[in-house]
Amino acid sequence: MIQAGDTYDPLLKRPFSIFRQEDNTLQFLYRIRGKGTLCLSNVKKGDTLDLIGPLGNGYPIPKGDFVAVAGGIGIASLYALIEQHKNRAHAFYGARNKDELLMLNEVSKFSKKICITTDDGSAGKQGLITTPLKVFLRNNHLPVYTCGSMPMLKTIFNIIKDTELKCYASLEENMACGIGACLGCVVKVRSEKLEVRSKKSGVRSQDKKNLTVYKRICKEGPVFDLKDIAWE
Amino acid sequence: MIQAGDTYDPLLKRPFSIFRQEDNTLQFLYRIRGKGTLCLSNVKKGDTLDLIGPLGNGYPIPKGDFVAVAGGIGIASLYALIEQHKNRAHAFYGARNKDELLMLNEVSKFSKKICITTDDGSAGKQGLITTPLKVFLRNNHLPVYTCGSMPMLKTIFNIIKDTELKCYASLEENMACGIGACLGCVVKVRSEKLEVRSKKSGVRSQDKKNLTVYKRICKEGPVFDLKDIAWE
Amino acid sequence: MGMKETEARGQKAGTKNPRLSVNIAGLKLKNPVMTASGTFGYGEEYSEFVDLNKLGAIVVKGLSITPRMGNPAPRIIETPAGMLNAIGLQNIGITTFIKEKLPFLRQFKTPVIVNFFGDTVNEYVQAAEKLSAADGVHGLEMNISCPNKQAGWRVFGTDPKIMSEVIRDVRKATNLPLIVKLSPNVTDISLMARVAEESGADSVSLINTITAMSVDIKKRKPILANITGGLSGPAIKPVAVRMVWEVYKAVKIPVIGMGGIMTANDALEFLITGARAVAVGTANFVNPMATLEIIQGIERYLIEEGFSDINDIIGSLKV
Amino acid sequence: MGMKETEARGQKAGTKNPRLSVNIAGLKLKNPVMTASGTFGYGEEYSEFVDLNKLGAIVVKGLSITPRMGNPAPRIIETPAGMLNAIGLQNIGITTFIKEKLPFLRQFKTPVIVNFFGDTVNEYVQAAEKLSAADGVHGLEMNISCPNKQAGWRVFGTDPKIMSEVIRDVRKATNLPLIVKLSPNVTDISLMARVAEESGADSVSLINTITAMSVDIKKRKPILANITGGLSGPAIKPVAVRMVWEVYKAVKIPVIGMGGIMTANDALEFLITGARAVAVGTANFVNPMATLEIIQGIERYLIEEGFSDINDIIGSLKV
Ligand SMILES: Cc1cc2nc3c(=O)[nH]c(=O)nc-3n(C[C@H](O)[C@H](O)[C@H](O)COP(=O)(O)OP(=O)(O)OC[C@H]3O[C@@H](n4cnc5c(N)ncnc54)[C@H](O)[C@@H]3O)c2cc1C
Ligand SMILES: Cc1cc2nc3c(=O)[nH]c(=O)nc-3n(C[C@H](O)[C@H](O)[C@H](O)COP(=O)(O)OP(=O)(O)OC[C@H]3O[C@@H](n4cnc5c(N)ncnc54)[C@H](O)[C@@H]3O)c2cc1C
Ligand SMILES: Cc1cc2nc3c(=O)[nH]c(=O)nc-3n(C[C@H](O)[C@H](O)[C@H](O)COP(=O)(O)O)c2cc1C
Ligand SMILES: Cc1cc2nc3c(=O)[nH]c(=O)nc-3n(C[C@H](O)[C@H](O)[C@H](O)COP(=O)(O)O)c2cc1C
Ligand code: FES
Ligand code: FES
Repeated sequence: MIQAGDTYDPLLKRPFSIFRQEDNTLQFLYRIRGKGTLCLSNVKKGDTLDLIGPLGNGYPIPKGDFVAVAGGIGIASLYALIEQHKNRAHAFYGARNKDELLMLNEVSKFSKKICITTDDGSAGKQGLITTPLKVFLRNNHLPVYTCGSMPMLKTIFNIIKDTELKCYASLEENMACGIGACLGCVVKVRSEKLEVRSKKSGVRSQDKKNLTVYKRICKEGPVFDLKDIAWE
Repeated sequence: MIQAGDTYDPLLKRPFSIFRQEDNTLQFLYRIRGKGTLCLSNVKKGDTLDLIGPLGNGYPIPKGDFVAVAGGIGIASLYALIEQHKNRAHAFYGARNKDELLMLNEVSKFSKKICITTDDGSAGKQGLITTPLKVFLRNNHLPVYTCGSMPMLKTIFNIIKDTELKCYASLEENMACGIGACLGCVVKVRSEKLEVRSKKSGVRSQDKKNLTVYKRICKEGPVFDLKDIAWE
Repeated sequence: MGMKETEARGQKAGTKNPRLSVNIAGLKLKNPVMTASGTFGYGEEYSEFVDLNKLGAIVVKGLSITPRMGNPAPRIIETPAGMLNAIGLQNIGITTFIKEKLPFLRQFKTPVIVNFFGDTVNEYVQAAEKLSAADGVHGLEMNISCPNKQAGWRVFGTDPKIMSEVIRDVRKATNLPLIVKLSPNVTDISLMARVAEESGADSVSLINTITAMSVDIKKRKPILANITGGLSGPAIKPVAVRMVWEVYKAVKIPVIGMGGIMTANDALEFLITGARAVAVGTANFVNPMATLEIIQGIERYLIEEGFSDINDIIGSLKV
Repeated sequence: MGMKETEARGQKAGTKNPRLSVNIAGLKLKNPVMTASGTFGYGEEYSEFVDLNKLGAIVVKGLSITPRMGNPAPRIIETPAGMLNAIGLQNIGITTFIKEKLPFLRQFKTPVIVNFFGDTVNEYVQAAEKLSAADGVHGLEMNISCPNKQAGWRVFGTDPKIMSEVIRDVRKATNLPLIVKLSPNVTDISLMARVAEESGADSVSLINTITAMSVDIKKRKPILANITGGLSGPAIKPVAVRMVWEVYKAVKIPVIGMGGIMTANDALEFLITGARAVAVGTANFVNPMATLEIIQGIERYLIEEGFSDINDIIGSLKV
């Protein structure tokens, strides 16, 4: 979580993935989206930033080859994984257009293979990254690591749901504290454990086969097993 | 009125005197006081500032020699007057300490005479600027131009109130619009005109000898005749 | 957000000149953007910055039968993303307004809505009568966030009963479109809106400022000479949007939304939530051209989102 | 602001170790800075950042007899100088709290105040009883900003009558210091405070969040899944200070002030206005060490201004 401005507007810290660690530096890669990131972009060399971290979990360490699926700025979250496991990532990298394919050279260099799509066709194939991914996963039974928009994650879930494939996704949600205190950043996940407790304590409106519980993305996440998520 | 930040905190524009015009530039001299001026100090070369002005009135043009009494950053308001009327100002310049005596060289250069005081004695005499001013005005019947804190202005008023001396003071008050619309920045002044209207319309709580009315500092000011102000 | 997505939603994409005009209680506004009372003076003050002909309506500073001195300074103080004011209803009085300010406003083809108030029911009625007789006043906005001198200075706009009385009496005194401006300092604003509707209001506007206070910790004194003041600006926008939503669901008369509108996007939040028009207040201080930029921004939004008429988005909130 | 000026005011200048401790309803706090419920988890979450022994009191997230799922996401959204939350009172339930969280908190010598709520009067009473029997709970804070299931979901804390009932019943169920947390969404908060006092509250805390709403203009949907949420943060501070002022004048029991406290100066505004203690909420998110910095800042203020005891500034506002 990084503090973006000096005043109360923007107010809250913003969550960012640690993009890269080099020498004695922590590097972040971010896209200017709203006023928080805009303020961040005005930070000058030598300025001090207020930061807490690292927070939450990370991707499990891949044992062999793996698939890395990045949607846009989602690459910030996957980059370290790809770089640290050279020549083991099958990278699938989709973005709106050519300009939003950040760090493309490095990603290509460190990946075993790379497949690119853009919404406007300005680089790679035109279309969604999930299209070539689907084809690839039919023949390659590798674990999937991903970060991107919810619609993208949902599509990936639909691709893998009836397979044995594992998929670890780094999720996003509006955050306030980043340390599990405010309960602001939740995702609904299936829970078997809750079943027992709910009987006693009377948590309602949950049919037994499909018990769900809210987990905090900042604390129990941001990386979740896609199959644990209680998709609507 | 200058916009200090890009976001809603700080929200309002801040009022500043035009310190100096040179070539094609407008120059402002300001002291960092709260978050507005702090944000302003972070403005980089090449940045754009939102500004409206010039607003309100100015000092009347001095006909001959005059006295200029600056309290601290009040010099920003008086500087142009001193510079444009070289060798005609008897400058009285008081500040908390040496470091807050801004533009001292220039002020000395363009003034006929300069007298300095600081609260801590780090430059000039230790004490208030109104002490030597009082002595000076006893023997020199010149119009006074001043900008500084309300206590300073009040003291000057007390010095001149039973004399024929004129004193033009640039006043300060919290401002929102700067153009006379919000009625936020008022000062109570004596009014004879109001007497007639008030009889008819029933404006209350004013004894007839001492009728007062609120004037807008941004519009009818910021420069007022000290003798017009309805001191409490 | 491309053409494709818009079409998918089934709206006419690419509308070039969307209709912006709205009707408030019989007043036809060329666009839904008005000025908020007390933040735009008597119109004149802003005419250097804004072509007054471009506005939906001009709402002038609150007037009373007799002129008012207002409160001592300091009258304003900035707060985080907001400001407090305690002007104390300083105004030149209705007579002087009609004589000295109205002729200027008559030059423009923009409806003039006069905000007014009184200390007593009788003062409200007198004010409404006098304003209704003046040439160039197109609507009235009753500010009921004032203390009632007769009812022991209880605020007119926080007690349904005394609010109802004063509205009923004013209603009898004027044929002009009557907007009642609601105070946000109440438990149930939808109740107050219903009472206003039943008592004869043609429209309700909201929100007025939220009562608030700042303290100077060095002097250990309130910063405002009046102790408390009214909070306005971006800080209150989410509260205002919520109240517009509650009121929109509760009444049939048109709702005018305000409170922290700085940009077209802010105005659109109110319109989508159910406001048929919006008023821009504190934003005028920050950017004297705010009203015009908001009108342009609303038009741009309609074009981009493929709407041909502003009325299609009013109250379009999906819940 | 030098020594001279301070002496002139007749206070003891240069006090090195001013007394910071205050009494709230029989609870002795080592300093007046507590955490605001729901913003500090169950204490544990912040123990990496804050030495919990340094706090005046720890107020934990609101608990109910049965655990709650809470609302779907999005539950929070930032607004100008503030944030909205609609967590939906998600909590682990009192039983689990006592078993799993209280043992951790018992390690510290800081009083633990438990915020609690219910859907019915009976649930409130049960919660109070159960918490009062637990080892390590030093005070109770009743959150009455919840809808009353029995009274047609009317909010307990906005109706003086139902508020009085629930407080009276809870009062009978506990001997612990009982703080009633007031909702700001009312016409007259001093009335609500008086009702709380008469019904048996030992202290009132205020303000809870102000009901508010934000709209996504692209989707034309409320941003929060719950439609409305509670506004907190610097944006509401001036409203909170005003309400503390009104309540301080109206009741004899101690007032705990909160709403937008980010810095020691903010806390001092509340203390000077009459709050005997303050709670820090949203600030914890912005700066996890906010509480400690506020305690230090208050101490520094007392030294600079020449006060030897915090109680000398409480309610010292000159009006
Ligand atoms: C675990 C995690 C890791 C992340 N890592 C990275 C990273 O490495 N790099 C990166 O660039 N990003 C990352 N993000 C995303 C990043 O946190 C956000 O982009 C950032 O918080 C945006 O802040 P902002 O103030 O610029 O935008 P905001 O103004 O907060 O807006 C953010 C989004 O909310 C929407 N929004 C806000 N207010 C409104 C409104 N009133 N109406 C409609 N929509 C609204 C905006 O449209 C926008 O899409 C990460 C997020 C998470 C949760
Ligand atoms: C006509 C005019 C001309 C001016 N010209 C100049 C100029 O040329 N140069 C210059 O430097 N200044 C000038 N000023 C003063 C300048 O406008 C102010 O210094 C500036 O607005 C301060 O803004 P800020 O945001 O930095 O401070 P703010 O944060 O707005 O604070 C300003 C003052 O208010 C007090 N204050 C604010 N909030 C609180 C609070 N909660 N509790 C207690 N006190 C509070 C502060 O202590 C401070 O003294 C002029 C003022 C006027 C009216
Ligand atoms: C300086 C100032 C003066 C105001 N005067 C009046 C007034 O005379 N009558 C009135 O009904 N509202 C008055 N208001 C309230 C505004 O019309 C508006 O309801 C409120 O400020 C919220 O809108 P905003 O946040 O866009 O400013 C005033 C507001 C401000 C800031
Ligand atoms: C995320 C969040 C959760 C909250 N949960 C509770 C709660 O469970 N019970 C309660 O009484 N107040 C709750 N509050 C209100 C705070 O305790 C506090 O009254 C309010 O946020 C104002 O203070 P602040 O502006 O310092 O945050 C919550 C506030 C926030 C922001
Ligand atoms: S951001 Fe507060 S719990 Fe995750
Ligand atoms: S600042 Fe608005 S009238 Fe002067």
